[in-house]
Amino acid sequence: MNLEVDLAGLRLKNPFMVASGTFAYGIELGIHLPVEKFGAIVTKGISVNEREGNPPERIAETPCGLLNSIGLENVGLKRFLKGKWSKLKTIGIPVIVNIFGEKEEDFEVLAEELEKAGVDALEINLSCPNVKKGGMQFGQNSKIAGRIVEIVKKKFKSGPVFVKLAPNFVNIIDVAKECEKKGADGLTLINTLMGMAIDVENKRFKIPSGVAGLSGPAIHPVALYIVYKVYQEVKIPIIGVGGIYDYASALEFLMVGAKAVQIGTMLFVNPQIILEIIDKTKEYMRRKNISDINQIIGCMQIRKYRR
Amino acid sequence: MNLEVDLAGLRLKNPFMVASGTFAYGIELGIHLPVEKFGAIVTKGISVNEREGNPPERIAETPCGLLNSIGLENVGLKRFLKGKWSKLKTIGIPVIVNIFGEKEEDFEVLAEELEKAGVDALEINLSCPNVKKGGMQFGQNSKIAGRIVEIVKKKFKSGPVFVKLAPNFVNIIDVAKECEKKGADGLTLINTLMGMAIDVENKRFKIPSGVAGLSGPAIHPVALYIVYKVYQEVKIPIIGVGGIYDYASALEFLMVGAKAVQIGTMLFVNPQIILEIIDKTKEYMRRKNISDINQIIGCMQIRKYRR
Amino acid sequence: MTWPEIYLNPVQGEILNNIDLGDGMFQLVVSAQEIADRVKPGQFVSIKVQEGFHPLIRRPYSVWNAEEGTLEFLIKVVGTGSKILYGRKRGKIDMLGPLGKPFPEPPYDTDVVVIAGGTGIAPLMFYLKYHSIPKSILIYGAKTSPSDYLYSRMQEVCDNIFISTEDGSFGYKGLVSELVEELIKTKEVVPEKSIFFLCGPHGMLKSLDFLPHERTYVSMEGVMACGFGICMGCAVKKRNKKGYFRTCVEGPLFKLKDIEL
Amino acid sequence: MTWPEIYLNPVQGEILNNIDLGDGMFQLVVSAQEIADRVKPGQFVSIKVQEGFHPLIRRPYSVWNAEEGTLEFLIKVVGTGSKILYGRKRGKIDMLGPLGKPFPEPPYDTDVVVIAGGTGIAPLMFYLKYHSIPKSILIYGAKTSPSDYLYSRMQEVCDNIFISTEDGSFGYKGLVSELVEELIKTKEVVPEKSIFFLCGPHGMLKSLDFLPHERTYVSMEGVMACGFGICMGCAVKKRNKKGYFRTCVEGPLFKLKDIEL
Ligand SMILES: Cc1cc2nc3c(=O)[nH]c(=O)nc-3n(C[C@H](O)[C@H](O)[C@H](O)COP(=O)(O)OP(=O)(O)OC[C@H]3O[C@@H](n4cnc5c(N)ncnc54)[C@H](O)[C@@H]3O)c2cc1C
Ligand SMILES: Cc1cc2nc3c(=O)[nH]c(=O)nc-3n(C[C@H](O)[C@H](O)[C@H](O)COP(=O)(O)OP(=O)(O)OC[C@H]3O[C@@H](n4cnc5c(N)ncnc54)[C@H](O)[C@@H]3O)c2cc1C
Ligand SMILES: Cc1cc2nc3c(=O)[nH]c(=O)nc-3n(C[C@H](O)[C@H](O)[C@H](O)COP(=O)(O)O)c2cc1C
Ligand SMILES: Cc1cc2nc3c(=O)[nH]c(=O)nc-3n(C[C@H](O)[C@H](O)[C@H](O)COP(=O)(O)O)c2cc1C
Ligand code: FES
Ligand code: FES
Repeated sequence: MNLEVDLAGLRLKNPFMVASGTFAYGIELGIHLPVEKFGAIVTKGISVNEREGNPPERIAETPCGLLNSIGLENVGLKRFLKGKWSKLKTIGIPVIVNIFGEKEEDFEVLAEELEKAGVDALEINLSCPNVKKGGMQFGQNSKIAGRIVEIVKKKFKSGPVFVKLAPNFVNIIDVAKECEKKGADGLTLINTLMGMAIDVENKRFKIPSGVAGLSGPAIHPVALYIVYKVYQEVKIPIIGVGGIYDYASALEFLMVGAKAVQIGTMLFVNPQIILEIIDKTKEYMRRKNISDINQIIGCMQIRKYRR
Repeated sequence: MNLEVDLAGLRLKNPFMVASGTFAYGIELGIHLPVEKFGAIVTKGISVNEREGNPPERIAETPCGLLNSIGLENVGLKRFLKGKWSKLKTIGIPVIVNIFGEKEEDFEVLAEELEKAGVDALEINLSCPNVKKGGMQFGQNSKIAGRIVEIVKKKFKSGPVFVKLAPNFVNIIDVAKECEKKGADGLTLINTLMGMAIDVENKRFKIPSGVAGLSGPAIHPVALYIVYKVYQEVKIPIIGVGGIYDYASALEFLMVGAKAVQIGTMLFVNPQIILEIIDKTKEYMRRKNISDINQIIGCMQIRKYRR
Repeated sequence: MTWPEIYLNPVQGEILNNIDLGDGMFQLVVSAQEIADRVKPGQFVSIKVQEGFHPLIRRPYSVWNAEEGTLEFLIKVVGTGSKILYGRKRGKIDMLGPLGKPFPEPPYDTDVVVIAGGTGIAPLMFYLKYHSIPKSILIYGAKTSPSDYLYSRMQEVCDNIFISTEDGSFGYKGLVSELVEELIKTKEVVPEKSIFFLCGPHGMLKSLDFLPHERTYVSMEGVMACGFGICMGCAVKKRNKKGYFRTCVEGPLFKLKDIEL
Repeated sequence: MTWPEIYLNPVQGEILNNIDLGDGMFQLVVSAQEIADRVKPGQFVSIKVQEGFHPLIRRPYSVWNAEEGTLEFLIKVVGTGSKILYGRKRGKIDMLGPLGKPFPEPPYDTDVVVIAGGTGIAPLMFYLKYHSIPKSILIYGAKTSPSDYLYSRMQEVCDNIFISTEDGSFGYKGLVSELVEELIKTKEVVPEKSIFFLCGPHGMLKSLDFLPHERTYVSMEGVMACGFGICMGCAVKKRNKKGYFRTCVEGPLFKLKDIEL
């Protein structure tokens, strides 16, 4: 039985990986979890400079969902390369480094340095605020998004570059097409939806910054439909992410065309979930007489859209 | 204690009403529910001609959410006016008639006839497919959305015209602003999110049409944030809708600036929910020493945005 | 306008018993006076399987029996909702009902033949028990033999029981539709002198489409969002006509001649 | 790199008992061998209060006591999760743990003063019970008098108990911080010769900020998404420094000198 997929040149032994920001740097759980069984690791977002992140509360629960505003806390590029990357690369599975910046030049620096370090792949998080545009997210404007892709692609050659998008206040199809045009090797869909929650008893935002990112099972049907639609508009592979909670909800993404998927929030509830998904997927394939997982990919797309 | 709000000229005895399509024509429950205690009724969507709707399954459940594809089943304008409207107008609370069309002219006919009938207010559903544009929703293009508003406003004079929008594959702020510019008296935010669910066991869409509308508690944080943002960009009143499940989740909308709210999906789970929300809101106001519900409206918006 | 005989105030029932009956089925016994006093055969109760919004919508279950303030349900473990219900051995449970139209009064001069697959037996047994029907026949089809308990309960409501099992472990070996054909052949069942009530899986209903459409009633179990007529989710296609019925308020029982299976 | 003493395989515990202790608190007793065998005082267990995804995230609860395969928790009814837990009298329950760093071994030459508000007493009682501490003092503050049962349980683990109640129904009338000041004044508590362990509501902790920062430990109870170090959700501000600690893996116990309340 084959679970291996080719993701823009990355060979993953299975299509199930962690989502950025939901598995720290990928090395924390060490002896507690056989991480090497995952298809790949995606690191938390790395910026040029260290960021301390947002004050609490950083987390609020909503019905079947989670609002977070971690504030992109991370140790910064230098300490990442020194302390984390050296350990990460010994795990033996592909590592996708998620990057973000406050301005265009940040992305250039990150791409350049991570190319030097020889990381396997990059994932550009475009749901981060562009300080020069008053905090508007890079991904909310297709021109700006495309430019970031160009910049990163120019500097980073050691592996594929994925672009991670969110559908907030923008037509995500336009952005996706522009990123493809500018050379993106793949798309990661979707980042969190913008959301909010208020503690009416105390008349305060549950998360002090007000807006936060919504993830978890609540958003699964939305993410799935976005992957379904964007698949019909681009040729580059898609990584599906959003609300996966079991093997079936993961396979749904593959069926609408995703080449691989990421699991985020539900890792918090069940750290074993990726291992369980791998096992249950094998069981499913056995039951359905499917010898290669690639047979599932895109099977819910009508033929004219198939790439 | 005052619960009355002025919604673009409509006087509602409280800001709690049903959402379109989730309470049929408003007259079905008759003796079973004291509908006259609601702030207002919003009818299911009415089109020029009768529509039989979609084949089953029309409903699928998702985590804390509901996917529906009823297919805008309705008796059509003529039978609505004859059979339903004559009963509706005797209930004694404002009735907002939700309308939709397949082409621009449909909206004109609806506005004209409903003006003649003297309905209290209209709500234009712009999340319906524009047959001339290959099924793209009217609300996914701000120019087209604005034109519909113009058309309806020209014909309908007997009360306010609300425009109902969804954030799917579009910057809803742009559309909202355009609708305001073209004379909309208020905005209803939000219609369902586009979503999808697949039965992987049988490799089929849970809802045959594939795409469906996601509603219910799952979308509450998203809807709330959209109301929060759009409030800062327009002057006309907003009706908040999306995932309300109790008095607190309703008041959250008022706190970010909604003048009134609609409750949809949760009516299916608890037909008494609006009555409970009214009671619990009074209890809250008593507890917090709030004499007028208008004091709550917009209290979570920083002053520079307050209208 | 006449309003249906339904009751829209959620009732907090108390779980009295929850017993595994084998073959993936269980019996749920709940005390809920307001509902038990009102319910008539064919009606259903919509159950919120647990607190919170997942599962979000209620699950409709036909009443299997109601007496002295107590309701019984016969439930099969299928998915999320029924699995959780299966695990709920005690405690409060939020119920809405009765909902749906009761089955019609049985005719006094005709045989009543009820044909059930799996838990579809529930409303039909309640029907037989509730009315004093001069002559009734109960035909039950399942994968495997019903539990002794379930069988003895059937015997309480009917003297004429025929059973088919797919594995042949009890009664006729085969599908219930084959058994019915057999019974017609042997004149145990005389279609012209009978009216039929069917309830069960969709495949079973389809396989019985040969029964006289005018004299056959079918109780439908499609997915429902509300259960009381306001969502239009429970559409059943009209036969030879445009449009749909709402299962929840215009059914769940329909004449076979009126609907498409 | 050293890994924390945690256990990341969810365990299906069995609810043995769930008893109302008054004042909005209840005692949850669960059989869960794998966790009970491993847990040390100060660690917590993250509970999935019911099946499904609402509530979505687990709720962390400090272990109140563990012996012979059984865990005890002392829980206050606060919101969605604890309310559902309160209603769960029997059945399986999904637990993840032990999580968090255990409290440090108590020093043998110093008084150990534990100060608790409400259910904050739970980890502190386990600590006192687990270690044979030569001299300990337990100070407990609540709105109203603890139940006889809770009080007797406190007596089992400590001979030196002081209690404050806001309504004056038991012990000192007032806040626990006032009681602590009083006890320092009367030399019952000698800060220079003691180390302090605090656990309780945020307001209580803040009111005790006057205790010697170097000799005072605080067990934090902020909102957690994961509970084992991967989400960065449980941030606690470092004192006089940039950045945050993660409560779940670097705590939940911190020296007061290291964190901002
Ligand atoms: C009027 C009425 C009476 C009913 N009476 C009974 C009864 O007495 N006993 C009983 O066990 N069940 C009965 N049902 C079915 C019951 O309501 C649930 O659908 C069933 O328990 C499955 O729910 P679930 O949450 O376990 O499965 P889900 O997780 O909701 O679904 C699991 C799978 O089953 C499919 N499915 C779910 N519900 C239905 C359905 N109603 N019809 C066809 N496919 C479905 C789903 O598409 C999915 O693939 C009745 C339904 C109706 C409408
Ligand atoms: C390490 C640790 C140990 C804990 N031990 C115990 C224990 O032994 N006994 C016990 O009763 N509780 C304990 N808690 C708190 C517990 O985890 C839950 O937060 C609490 O039961 C409320 O959950 P809920 O679902 O009922 O409330 P929710 O519905 O989640 O929240 C209700 C309200 O309380 C606020 N809130 C929720 N959780 C917290 C929190 N942790 N801190 C501050 N405010 C909060 C929310 O913002 C909301 O306003 C512990 C927490 C931690 C982190
Ligand atoms: C706590 C948390 C932190 C996250 N941090 C990042 C991040 O740093 N970069 C990023 O691209 N996405 C981040 N995400 C988004 C996830 O990678 C993922 O896109 C999203 O959570 C949807 O998937 P899920 O529903 O499976 O969690 C974060 C999500 C969560 C919950
Ligand atoms: C079954 C169903 C039918 C609906 N039909 C309509 C409709 O005809 N017109 C419309 O504008 N919105 C329709 N909606 C959307 C609702 O009015 C509402 O905007 C949406 O469901 C979000 O609110 P909720 O989460 O409270 O349900 C429908 C929603 C549901 C669930
Ligand atoms: S289930 Fe809602 S109308 Fe029938
Ligand atoms: S709760 Fe996730 S890192 Fe602490």
